[in-house]
Amino acid sequence: MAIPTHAVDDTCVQLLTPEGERVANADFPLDVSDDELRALYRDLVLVRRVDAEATALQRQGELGLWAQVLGQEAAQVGAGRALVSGDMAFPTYREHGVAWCRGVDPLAVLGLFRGTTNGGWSPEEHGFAHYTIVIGDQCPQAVGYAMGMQHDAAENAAMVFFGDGASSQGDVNESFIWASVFNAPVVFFCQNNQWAISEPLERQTRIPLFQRAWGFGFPGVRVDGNDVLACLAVSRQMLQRAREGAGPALIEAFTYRMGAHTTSDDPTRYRLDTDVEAWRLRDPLERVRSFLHKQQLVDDAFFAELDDESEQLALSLRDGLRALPDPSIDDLFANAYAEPHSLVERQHDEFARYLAGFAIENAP
Amino acid sequence: MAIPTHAVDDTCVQLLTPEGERVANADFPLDVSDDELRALYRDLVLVRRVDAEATALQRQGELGLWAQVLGQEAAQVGAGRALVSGDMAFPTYREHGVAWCRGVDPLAVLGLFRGTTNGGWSPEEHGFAHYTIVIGDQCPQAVGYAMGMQHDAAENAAMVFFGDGASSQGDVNESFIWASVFNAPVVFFCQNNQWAISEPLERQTRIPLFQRAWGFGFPGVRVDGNDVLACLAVSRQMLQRAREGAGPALIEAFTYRMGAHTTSDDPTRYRLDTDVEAWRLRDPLERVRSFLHKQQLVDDAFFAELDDESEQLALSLRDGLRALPDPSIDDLFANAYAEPHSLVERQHDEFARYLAGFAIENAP
Amino acid sequence: MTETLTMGRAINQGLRCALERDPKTLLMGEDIGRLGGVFRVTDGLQKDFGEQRVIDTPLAESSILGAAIGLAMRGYRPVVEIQFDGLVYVAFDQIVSQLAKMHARSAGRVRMPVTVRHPYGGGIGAVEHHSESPEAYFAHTAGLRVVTPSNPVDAFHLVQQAIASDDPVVFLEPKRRYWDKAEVDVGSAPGLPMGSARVVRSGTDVTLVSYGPMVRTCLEAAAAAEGDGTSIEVVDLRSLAPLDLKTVIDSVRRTGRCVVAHEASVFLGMSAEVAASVTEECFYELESPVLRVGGFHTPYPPSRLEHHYLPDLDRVLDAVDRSLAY
Amino acid sequence: MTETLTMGRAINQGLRCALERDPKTLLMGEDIGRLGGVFRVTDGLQKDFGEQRVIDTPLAESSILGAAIGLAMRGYRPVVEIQFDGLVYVAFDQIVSQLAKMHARSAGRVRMPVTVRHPYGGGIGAVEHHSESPEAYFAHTAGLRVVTPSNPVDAFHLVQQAIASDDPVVFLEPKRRYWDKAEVDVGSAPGLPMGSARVVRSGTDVTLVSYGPMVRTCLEAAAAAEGDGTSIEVVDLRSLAPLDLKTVIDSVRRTGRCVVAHEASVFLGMSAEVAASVTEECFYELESPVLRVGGFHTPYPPSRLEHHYLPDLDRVLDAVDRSLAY
Ligand SMILES: Cc1ncc(C[n+]2csc(CCOP(=O)(O)OP(=O)(O)O)c2C)c(N)n1
Ligand SMILES: Cc1ncc(C[n+]2csc(CCOP(=O)(O)OP(=O)(O)O)c2C)c(N)n1
Ligand SMILES: [Mg+2]
Ligand SMILES: [Mg+2]
Repeated sequence: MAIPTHAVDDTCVQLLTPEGERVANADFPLDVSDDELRALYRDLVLVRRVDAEATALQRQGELGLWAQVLGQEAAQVGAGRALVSGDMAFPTYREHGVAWCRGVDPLAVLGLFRGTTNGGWSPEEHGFAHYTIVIGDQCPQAVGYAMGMQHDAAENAAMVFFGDGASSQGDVNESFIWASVFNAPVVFFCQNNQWAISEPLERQTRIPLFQRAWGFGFPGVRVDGNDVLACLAVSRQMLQRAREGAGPALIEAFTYRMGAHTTSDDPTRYRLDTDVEAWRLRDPLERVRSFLHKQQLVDDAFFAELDDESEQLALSLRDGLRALPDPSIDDLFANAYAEPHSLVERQHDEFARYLAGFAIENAP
Repeated sequence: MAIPTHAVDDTCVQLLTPEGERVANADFPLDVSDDELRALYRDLVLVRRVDAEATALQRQGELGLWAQVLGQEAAQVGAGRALVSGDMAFPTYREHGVAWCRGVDPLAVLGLFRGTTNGGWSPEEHGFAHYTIVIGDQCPQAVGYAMGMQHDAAENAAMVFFGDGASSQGDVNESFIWASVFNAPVVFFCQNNQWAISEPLERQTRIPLFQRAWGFGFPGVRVDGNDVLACLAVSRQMLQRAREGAGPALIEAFTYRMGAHTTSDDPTRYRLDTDVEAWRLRDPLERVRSFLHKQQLVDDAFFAELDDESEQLALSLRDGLRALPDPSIDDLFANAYAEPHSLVERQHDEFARYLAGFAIENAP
Repeated sequence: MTETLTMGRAINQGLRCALERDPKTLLMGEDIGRLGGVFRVTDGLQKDFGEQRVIDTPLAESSILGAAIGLAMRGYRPVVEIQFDGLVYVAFDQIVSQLAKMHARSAGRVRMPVTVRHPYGGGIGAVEHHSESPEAYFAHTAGLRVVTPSNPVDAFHLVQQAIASDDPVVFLEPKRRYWDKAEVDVGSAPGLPMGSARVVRSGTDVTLVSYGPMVRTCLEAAAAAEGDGTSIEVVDLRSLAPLDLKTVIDSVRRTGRCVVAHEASVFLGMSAEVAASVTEECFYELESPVLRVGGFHTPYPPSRLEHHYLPDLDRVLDAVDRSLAY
Repeated sequence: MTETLTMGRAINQGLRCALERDPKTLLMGEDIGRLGGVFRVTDGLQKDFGEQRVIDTPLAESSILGAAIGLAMRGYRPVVEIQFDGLVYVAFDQIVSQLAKMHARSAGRVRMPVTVRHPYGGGIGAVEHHSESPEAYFAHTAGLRVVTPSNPVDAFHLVQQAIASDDPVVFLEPKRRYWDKAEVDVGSAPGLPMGSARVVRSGTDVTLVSYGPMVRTCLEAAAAAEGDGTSIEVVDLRSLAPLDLKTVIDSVRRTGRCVVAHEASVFLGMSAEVAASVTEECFYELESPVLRVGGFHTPYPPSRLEHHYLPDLDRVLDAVDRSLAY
């Protein structure tokens, strides 16, 4: 059961080199204003800050777990900023950058990892579904949602996120079929960070992942996942295509998970530091920073202000997190069903009586 | 949710035209002796006869159901005769032709549809797994079995059968991934008979099915499924490739389900008689017959003998079927587990006592 | 507006009413369109409501559920058909991990008005995987509701109530009763809320609890027992989750004895729950332990053996006798 | 050869013994190789037995089971790991429709010596889907065996017995007890067959039945109750399917009372089956109905609420008190 080795084809759409040089791509032109460029950089910085802060808070015991987005900020901000109002994103558990772009309060995301909630925001309000932890389950849901958009004749699209590991799940592949057969307005956004916990990409595929789409009859594109401009350009185009009725597409954002899988993981068991180092040179923030600098689109004040904003954000997260109320047992009973449920009501009553019993016992 | 129409690409490997002309194909040469040709024709005729007889027996109430193979004999005999000793086939519920080639007693197959058994033969003895009714479940099993062959360093391959409809199942697509990643010696044999009960091919894919393999990194080939020589040639080559360690392949046998889905189905509700008529002109038996004839490889005696053999077979099926013993309740209890099971034993005892109670009640 | 309808037709009529009532109601499944479903339960609906509302799907049950969940998030009210009981396991993850948990996960923000219909149970001489009784899996799953009719009238109303519910409902159709007939007033309002059981025959000696396909068997058993002077009260649960315990308990308090019958394996079958909760509530009223009649703990047998596997009138009466003999 | 082992290590040692004993034994799962599993239960095994016998698989649970079935047909003895309880539903169809039914289908010709291991239960502050208790689904499924250890010694032996069994066995690992320690004699033979329960503490007033993670809680409850003069006998089921009813019943006959505790929803949970069968067998000996303590019929809550969801010592004792008060 030896695994055949294969050369990874890493040609991919790039609009900004790791050195911060803008390159043109005839297939994926991108019109972006200076303001937008600065805004993208701000997103990247703040998303990274949220991530770093959450990681620290986990170490301090304030979160049960944290799934770092470190290294994948460009992929997520590029995709997230390509979505427009009325679009719907379906995330995994690592889409903190997309959540940010969709206006979800980072605290709501942190609440998931603190254990105060399993949801925490309104999918409808933000165009951002709940985090999905069972790998791949969100994909057929996104297709269903997109079928609904089609049915409503809405000019919108759904975008569904998943990882390289997830590409092996039956549900993910079924969703390719449905999207294709129903020509649903859905864009599949695969962040190939080259690891599924401890398993390398080769354990999930022997050809580049974007080529998976070829087997299902829709376009697949690989994009430099550490290049926010390329991710934005490709996502915009594929989303627009979908909104206009041209059907699904698969985007593979080729990137790298700089952090551990989660704070519970120990990547030293399975990967080399030198790999991580090599990818550090392709950092998604650095290249934008250096581009903005070289193009003189920013000055020191910009960075100083952003630093400030970032500090404020971190502070508000720390404070906000500790202030997050614990969920109540009443909510648990109340939310199991939308309509009255005799068994749950009985259990609720009994448990309330049981708790009240303690109160009486402990009464002076 | 309109479905985009698309032109079906029906170029495919053909070695014998519907008119019975032998054509060459540089990629898939076939060396086949006159004896083999006659044997293949015999297989086709007898498989068809089993199928016809079973259909008749179902109408007479002797079978609960029958899934006709009519029209798909060439695909199955071509594939079935490409398998060698030590290979393992994983069928669906319609592989009566493959069963035939693997030496499974047709009565054992009929027993499944009569309800005397859910199995009925030894997979190991015949290199032919049990019929699988839950669509697609056999595919990961075939890959697992092939991984076992690899592990044993056996120079054999597994071949797994499934339909066009099945190609939409998660498990089937997962099995493509596993086969590819582990380079397992397994050949996927998809009989695209263009219908999944009432659903046309377009409901499962918008591109030709053999191209699915492209998305998973192994070869896909379409073959004329009504051409036994082409099916044999392509299957042989792909199986040999797999046995030699070159990994999986997908064969799409493009064919047509001439009968109903099963005897419970009413195809007049969803398809046109004219379609069926068009396909009758591409009958898998006729072209071999006409080829054998033209090439003077057979004489009238050959056909007469085959008719006789066919009659005998039908007769033995009819008699054998009625003589098939019903399963016993003791077997039911005995076979639930391989090792003693206290609950099953208790239930068995209780039920035996219960039945004995009737005997006593009814005693004179 | 009374019509004589088989259970299959009654469900068909119920689906039709639901489609007429709410444009957000959609049907999805395999072969439900032109073919009208393998049991013809959706016969004619695609013709009348179009391919946009009665959707033949790819052959992939997990995605049927997944897509239904997405459509529900989008404001639709999907009714999905799984072709047979033994094929629903392919979709189990989407049902248990997603459909059942979404409302709680979202703290009530996202509703899942999805109905999952499928035939279940044995007795029609089918091949493997086509005679399963998976109801306990669903009933044990918090977040789901599970209902099953035993007759055309209930079938007509219950399916509409299931669709109207803002919770996910597994609607189990007792396939060997698809051809049972009854007078159905298709203009009438449902007689009972979705979650309630019904005493379908009054009696005084023992309470016989059942649901779905076994209700008719139990009624036949009760009729036969009457000749022997035994008066059996038959309760049709109708809702398996939640259970209408009150109706069952009221009956057991009157009779002092209880037998529960179903096709599924008794080990952790619905009868285990009924027995456990009835005993807890009626400990002092019970003259004998709650007895259970059901499938053996073996995979469903080949069909030539199913008459032995399925509890029949005699096995039900044997349990009644044992209950009375205590 | 006695070593102090955590339950996680004890299972690791058990797996190691099984790999040493039989070259046909294979391990498969996600992250079980280099990483040694997310709980390190397979730590070091790939290093010592190679990538051919300890196989990291693609991220696809249904195929993990499917491949294991194929390997079993080929004569292997696969032990598969599903990373967490809430992820096993993806593989439910292969487990229920194939793994459980193959032996019966083939009339005994094909054996399925497959062990499905996974952690289960709550209490570790995990995210959604990582605290589920799916045992009732498996226990209800004819064709499967289900076992679960409550301590390192049983864990060490039971996992080997599960692997040695020619039937498919679901081996459930109580994850919040992975770090519990005990002296394990890794050279010893198992004290009990796989299918048997054990009285883990003797008592006279009430029988407290549990399994897996809740056994320790029950032992703590029994210790606490002793102070109040209540003598609780604690039975560790160890095997959930089949149940060792005899051990439970013998105990209940002695005490006359029975409480069953587990984490899963009580509605159709294991306690329903224990209650139903114990009542049937001990109808005249029971002084009070069998009482059940367990999870509520809600999806598992966010972890900051799990201390309320999980039955703790107080809730167990409350049930014991109610049982005694009858
Ligand atoms: C169905 C399922 N199987 C296994 C897991 C456990 N698990 C969580 S994340 C993960 C790896 C996912 O890898 P990938 O899809 O590449 O996403 P990434 O974590 O790299 O972003 C695994 C195996 C799960 N959550 N769901
Ligand atoms: C998982 C599953 N879903 C649905 C079915 C019901 N069913 C039986 S055969 C069939 C169509 C299969 O079509 P295809 O794979 O093309 O094979 P064919 O019958 O045409 O040979 C369906 C939907 C099933 N057996 N299993
Ligand atoms: Mg990854
Ligand atoms: Mg077909």
